[in-house]
Amino acid sequence: MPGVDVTVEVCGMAGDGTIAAGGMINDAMSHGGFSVLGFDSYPAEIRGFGRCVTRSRVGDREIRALDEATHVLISLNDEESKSRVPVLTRDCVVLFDSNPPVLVEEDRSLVAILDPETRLFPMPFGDLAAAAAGTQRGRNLVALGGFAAVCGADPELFREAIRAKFKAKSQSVLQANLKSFDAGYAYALEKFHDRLLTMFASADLPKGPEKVMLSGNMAIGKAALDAGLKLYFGYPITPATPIMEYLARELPKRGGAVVQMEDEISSIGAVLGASYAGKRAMTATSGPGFALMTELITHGVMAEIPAVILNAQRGGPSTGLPTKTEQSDLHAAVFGGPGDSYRIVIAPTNVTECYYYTVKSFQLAEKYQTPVIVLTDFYLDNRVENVPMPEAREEDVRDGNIYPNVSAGEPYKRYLRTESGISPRSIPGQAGLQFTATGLEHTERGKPDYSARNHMEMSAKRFRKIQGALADLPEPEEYAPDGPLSVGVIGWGSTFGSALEAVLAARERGLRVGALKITSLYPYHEAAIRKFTSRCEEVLIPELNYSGQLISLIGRLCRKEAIPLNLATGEPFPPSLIRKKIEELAEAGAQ
Amino acid sequence: MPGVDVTVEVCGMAGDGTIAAGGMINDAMSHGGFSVLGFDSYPAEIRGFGRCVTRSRVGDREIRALDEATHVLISLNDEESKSRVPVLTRDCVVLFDSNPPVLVEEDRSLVAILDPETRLFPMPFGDLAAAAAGTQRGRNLVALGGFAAVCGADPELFREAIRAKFKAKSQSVLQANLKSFDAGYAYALEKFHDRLLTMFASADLPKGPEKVMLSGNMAIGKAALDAGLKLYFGYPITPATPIMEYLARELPKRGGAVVQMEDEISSIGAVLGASYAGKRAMTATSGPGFALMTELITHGVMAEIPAVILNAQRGGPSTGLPTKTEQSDLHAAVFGGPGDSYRIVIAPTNVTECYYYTVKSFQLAEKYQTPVIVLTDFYLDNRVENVPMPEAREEDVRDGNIYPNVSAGEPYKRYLRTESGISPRSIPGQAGLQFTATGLEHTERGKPDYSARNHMEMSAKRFRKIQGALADLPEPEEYAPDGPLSVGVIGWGSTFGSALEAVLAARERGLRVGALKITSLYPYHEAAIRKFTSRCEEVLIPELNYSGQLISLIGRLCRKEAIPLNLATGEPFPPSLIRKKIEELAEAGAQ
Amino acid sequence: MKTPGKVLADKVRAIGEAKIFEVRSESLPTWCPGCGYFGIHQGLNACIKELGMPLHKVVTVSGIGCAGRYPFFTRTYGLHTVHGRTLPVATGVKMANPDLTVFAVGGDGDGLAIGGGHLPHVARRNVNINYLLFDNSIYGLTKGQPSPSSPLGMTSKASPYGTLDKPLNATLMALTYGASFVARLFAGDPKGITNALLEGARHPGFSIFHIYTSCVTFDKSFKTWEHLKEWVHPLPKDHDPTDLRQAFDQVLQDDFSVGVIYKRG
Amino acid sequence: MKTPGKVLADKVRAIGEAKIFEVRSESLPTWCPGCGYFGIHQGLNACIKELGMPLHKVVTVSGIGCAGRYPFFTRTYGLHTVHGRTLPVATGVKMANPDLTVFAVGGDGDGLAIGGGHLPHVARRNVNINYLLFDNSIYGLTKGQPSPSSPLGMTSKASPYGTLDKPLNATLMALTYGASFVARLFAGDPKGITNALLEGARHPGFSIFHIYTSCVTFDKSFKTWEHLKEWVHPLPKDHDPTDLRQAFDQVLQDDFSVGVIYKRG
Ligand SMILES: Cc1ncc(C[n+]2csc(CCOP(=O)(O)OP(=O)(O)O)c2C)c(N)n1
Ligand SMILES: Cc1ncc(C[n+]2csc(CCOP(=O)(O)OP(=O)(O)O)c2C)c(N)n1
Ligand code: SF4
Ligand code: SF4
Ligand SMILES: [Mg+2]
Ligand SMILES: [Mg+2]
Repeated sequence: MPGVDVTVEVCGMAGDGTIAAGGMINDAMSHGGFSVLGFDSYPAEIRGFGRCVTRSRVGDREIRALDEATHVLISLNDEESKSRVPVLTRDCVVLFDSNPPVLVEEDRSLVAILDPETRLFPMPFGDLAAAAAGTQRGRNLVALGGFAAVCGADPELFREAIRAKFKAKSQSVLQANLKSFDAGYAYALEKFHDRLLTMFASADLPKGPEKVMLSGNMAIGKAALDAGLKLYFGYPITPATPIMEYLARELPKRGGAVVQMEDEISSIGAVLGASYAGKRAMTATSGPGFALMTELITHGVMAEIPAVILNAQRGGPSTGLPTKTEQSDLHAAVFGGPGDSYRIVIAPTNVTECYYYTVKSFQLAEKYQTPVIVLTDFYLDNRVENVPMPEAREEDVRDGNIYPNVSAGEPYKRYLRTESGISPRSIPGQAGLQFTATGLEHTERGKPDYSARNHMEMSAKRFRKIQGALADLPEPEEYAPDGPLSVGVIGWGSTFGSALEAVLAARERGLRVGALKITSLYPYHEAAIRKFTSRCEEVLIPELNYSGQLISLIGRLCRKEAIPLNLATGEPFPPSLIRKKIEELAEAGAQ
Repeated sequence: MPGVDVTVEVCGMAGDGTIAAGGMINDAMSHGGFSVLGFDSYPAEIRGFGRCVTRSRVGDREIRALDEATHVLISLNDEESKSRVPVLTRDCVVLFDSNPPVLVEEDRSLVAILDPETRLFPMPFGDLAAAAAGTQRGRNLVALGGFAAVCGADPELFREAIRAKFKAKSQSVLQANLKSFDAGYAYALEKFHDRLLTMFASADLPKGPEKVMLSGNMAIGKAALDAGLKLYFGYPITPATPIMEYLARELPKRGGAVVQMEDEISSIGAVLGASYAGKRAMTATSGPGFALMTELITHGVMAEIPAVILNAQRGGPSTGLPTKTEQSDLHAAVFGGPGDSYRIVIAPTNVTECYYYTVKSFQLAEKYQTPVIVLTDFYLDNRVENVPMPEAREEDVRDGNIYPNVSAGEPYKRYLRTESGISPRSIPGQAGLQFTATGLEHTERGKPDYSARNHMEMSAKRFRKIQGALADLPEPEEYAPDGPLSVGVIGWGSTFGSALEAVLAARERGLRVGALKITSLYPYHEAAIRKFTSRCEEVLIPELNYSGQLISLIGRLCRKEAIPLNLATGEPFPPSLIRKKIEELAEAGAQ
Repeated sequence: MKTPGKVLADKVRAIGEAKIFEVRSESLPTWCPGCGYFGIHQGLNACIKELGMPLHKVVTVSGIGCAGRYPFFTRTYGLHTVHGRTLPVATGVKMANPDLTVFAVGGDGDGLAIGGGHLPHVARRNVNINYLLFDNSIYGLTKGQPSPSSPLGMTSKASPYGTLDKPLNATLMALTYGASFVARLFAGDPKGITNALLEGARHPGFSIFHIYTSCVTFDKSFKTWEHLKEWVHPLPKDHDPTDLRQAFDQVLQDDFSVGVIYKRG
Repeated sequence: MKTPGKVLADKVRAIGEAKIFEVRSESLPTWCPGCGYFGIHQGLNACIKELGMPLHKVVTVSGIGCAGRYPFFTRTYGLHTVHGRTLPVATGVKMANPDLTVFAVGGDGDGLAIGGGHLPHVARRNVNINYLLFDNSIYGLTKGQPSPSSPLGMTSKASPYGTLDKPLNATLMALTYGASFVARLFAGDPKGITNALLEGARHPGFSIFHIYTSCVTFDKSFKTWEHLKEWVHPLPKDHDPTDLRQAFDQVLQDDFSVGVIYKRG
């Protein structure tokens, strides 16, 4: 493989320190200047056991997605690790405990079912830890030491990571962990001296700005703080809960408040109330909670009240697959309200966009006086990427409200039918500009009015207004050579990263293919999308849902019927699958 | 106009007996063998005053919609009637009170603003009533008498209608009303003897079966009873409330029960519970309530539980226009749930279909183990048509459940992945077939399972199942000559009647145009729709919503972009508007 | 002679013109003539006047129903939300800007049926909102269905054979939820409403005003003015509103005593 | 030496195998070892056994939460609904087929937060459902956020500076709503649960069982086994469950007395 592109897995049982080990790999490699993308999977059940797997992809070029193939497996529990065998490359490196706490019979062991070509590195994790630090707790650090030595990663990077992780803890704990790591490192250096690898010796690491490890959820939380969020109202739900928990800690420090409400209906209700009163407020939820918000979201549309609603998608329908990823709430976000209830829907495709789009959403909600739905998904929320710390620009956090200036005497028309559809909005507390916001159809002055003409004109105004938001919404981005393309791949959300990786790989194989990133899902940029599809022989739209929800939304913009590539697996979209499909289509076209 | 096709309006203030008068016109003309379609509009506010208007279209051919033009206006209150002037035909017949209770100045009177060609018939309604029955209460009946005499309708038909209406009341009341009617009749015969018209003398009235006056809501209520409904759970909301009130009276007589729940969430929840337990249950609501049901509807999809949900659409979004008609919940019905949560959505287009589709919905829900959404709208719910009393056929009410037969020992797989996607379903009480229905993704046995393969296969099963329902769903119906069409109009819900009237009128003018009726909105019959659109030069889709929701659903099935004709007026779709558009398109095409 | 409609129209105008409030909107309330809500309107308008609050610092939040129409009949800022969500939305308004005085108004269906799940929590949180529950024991706007506070056996189009469910007691519920200010009032006594509102509005925390009123259009037999006038009476002189146990006892033994029932010190 | 995970796994197996019920499903409950729910499971299983109900005539309806997982751990018919809708769905099941014995189970978040609006109405309607409210005063399944019954000042990831809202008292609420059978119980006393359940299941109307239990994984300090064991005690010998006023008094003065608190004759 050209340069560095290694996927490392740690697999164990809850309690083995699996997640911690994976995290330290991410930190160490990030400090080392590599690009890192990590994603963990936990057991679905609460109880303190079940399989934990961390996957870290480490490379010397930008990394946009995880792929299926794993090059290094660190097994803290052989029984659980057996489930990982299908994704291991033939010449995979496997570090495992040669004297595990739970012994399994030879023939049922991990080693027994591994491909013979696998490069095995047995180490007595527990014993080494016990010897070094007096306790087996450090097994996972011994394993990391082994990993650093075997794969040729700079041990100092790991020591840094360990220091950082345990600085809060007591010196003794820190020392114990360092000792365990060193014990593993030393053991492997000596024991495997003749088979040591150099997987991470990369000549030219891009010397970019200092990078931080951020998950999508943390990026969203930080964005809300930087955007000047004042109130967060929410109800716990996977995978959105971490946002609430992060803000519960940080927001009060900035004079704001987080209120755990009794349900999602009251959460969006309070967000609308606070926004009506002129403060920045938001809520975050997932499919089931989003469904409950439907009625009040349409109220925000009709009464023209701002609101920022984050929908962290998970497997559905209904309670579905709470700990799995999916992109199946697009229809609900765009079409999910009774009446002609259009609103703004945007979907970031990576951690950095999670930050910038969340920041932007508050201003959009204010300016266009509408609920803004930010769609993420479990994979995007929980994966970590090492990125330059995102910082909002002043113009992105600036107040988006447009206030009325009414010359004395003349009555204030809250719902004035302007050309843009945007009506200057007064905030309670502003003298002489009282009005009543209502979900009933109303006149420009906000009085209920069901007359045919008024409803037609007000419907037009609201529609016009949302379409007008296109001017402020991110345009689709093309990643393609000029001229005709044999295959164009359109991606959204977490799947776009996989799509782009696939397209780049296909291009390296000489195919004329391109990718289009769509982040504004409603309203969307018809012309730009048409411009791209018009030069594609075939348009491929991969989505993490069963029925192809983006296709049903924008399919009509394709010259010929777009080709869906749908997965309802609950897993991140593997770039290799998309690449295969691209090649298939390109060949078919070539014939 | 060829044959009889007269639109009669009664306009007055609440308390004038406007609605009663309109009702008697409908009944009388129906008894006379005419086709009748009537639709009233009430004041939006509760309080006991405001404008009431009844419109009755009476003809000797089938009538499918109201049109704009009014040929006869019976004014019980001139102030209110002035608002009706715009819809009156030039030679309109106007009966009004020559000595009204509230006198208005000459120049501000109704007469003052009427077209000079209008045929005026002033009568002292109140005085005649007082003279005949001792009270002015009978003003409206005097007016009816005048109408019968002036327009040449058989007075005996009205006397019948009056007797029918007041049979419950005391003899004296009945007599007073008859006297008032006769007084008006006699007065007009004599006073206008030289100008009497014969609007209703129709040579060949189709001698069909005995007809009854039914509203959409009553047809739905009766359908539910005939289908063997056991439980109705609901929460009041306009325009669905009359269904609950009708069933509250009738269902207990059949051993069923109506429970007014605390909200719409609990209503659909109880419906799911009852259906899970094997009984026929339903709920009816409108946009705001439907929005609240979203989450549990997706639960029905995932857990595969039957449910019948009637959504009586009204103006939206949000609380919107509670007393106005609209077709803007199509998106919400089809796409309104998070996750890949497809379900069956059907929409009747007239009163008779309201009956048959409601009956059918229970069987569909049972057979396909899914929520079935029946979409009507305010206009369809509240208009009355005189139709042959609809009667369900045995096979339409038959139990749609498919029960498992598991040979002893072998485990029961509730969610067996069959080819059809339909898994035999056991009902609590059946021994040895216990299972747990869940909204979590699950195995064939109903155990939670989030594995990639299982989710993919179960998603496929659910999708397959719903698509399979096409076999039992009404096919789109073509109303068109063979061969190519210059314009094809696709209609759904209450708008289809208007579309068909428009197409027939255009055909009478020699245009090669046709109409397609779509009543199955999800899943829909792609092939049949393509078959129709493929022979249309232009496809026109009129809808009572702003953004064209049917177009965004099936637009991709049209050879070239379909042309929307959207109204967000809250009023029934006037056929004449559609006809104009058809002619416009036909001409453009001809050039 | 005039048409009935005309007569009613005049009645409403009369009711409106009888009292001149700056607080009420120029447009007349669209409530039916004789509706108990006019009395509440009068009581709240007077309270706002006496509080001396500038109208642009007052927000009236409502749900859907005849009661929900309230914001259109006042000159304060108004927020006419959806059915049952009065309290969560009001919570957002107040937390966003504590300088605002927030009145939340809604009917018994709005507050006890569809919105019944919010009252416990706004009470627990003790957000400084003043909640007026217009309890006419019926669904007025939808033309007369029973509500959670309707009496057993009440007949209506929706309950032709009489209701079967025991009515809920909103005052008792408020105490149970730990509301810090609880008053029970009567729409027939605007002055009493004004006084309780003044006290509650000044109370730093959640205040609920459970107001008995009558729907003259759809309730001809149960909670009529006649009956309410007969049933309602003041709290015992010696009632100590700072004593929670006494408040419970009072409410458990008497459904119709009105006044400030509980006030946390 | 074994990995922690292994140790826990064994614990669970032990807990499971310790008691053999035909009623429970072959698959072991996925609750954490030591979770109070095992005691409730034991109590309910024993009740169903003693009732002699054929399992196919029993339906267990639940919401979402650790408690909500219950139906997967029994051999009755099960209906695992969505979060908070346990009671309305159970109402539909029971009304559709009165021959079925219906147990509704859910957590305190399920029943007092998102589902809090349904309890008053199922109680009013007095539908013959047996509702077990698993009150661990925390959101277990979502990993430890405060619930409506959490104590003031409880700290958690979601409330790092301590909760500010007064806890709700489910037993008092049930009485206020007019529930016809109200019991307060303790997960540490399966036998007591079985007895109350037997009595409630035979009671012809809505029965609520408010069960104090502990989330051993996410609550290390408040409602721990140790504390509950210390706090909980039986109702006074002379408590008369048929006297509503006495029931109120008892609940208003003592949070931790357990037993059958009220039963309408
Ligand atoms: C979600 C939803 N469900 C139902 C309705 C219909 N609806 C409007 S007001 C109302 C109840 C009115 O009763 P109440 O709350 O007591 O207010 P009142 O009219 O008596 O003042 C109902 C059911 C609605 N607007 N929204
Ligand atoms: C509509 C909706 N909102 C939120 C959630 C996430 N959620 C699942 S269980 C739960 C609360 C669990 O607490 P509790 O009801 O007390 O049950 P426990 O886990 O403590 O037994 C929440 C918030 C959900 N599944 N659905
Ligand atoms: S319907 Fe009843 S509650 Fe509504 S305004 Fe009229 S009298 Fe008042
Ligand atoms: S998380 Fe808490 S409530 Fe859930 S199973 Fe574990 S101990 Fe029980
Ligand atoms: Mg009411
Ligand atoms: Mg709990």
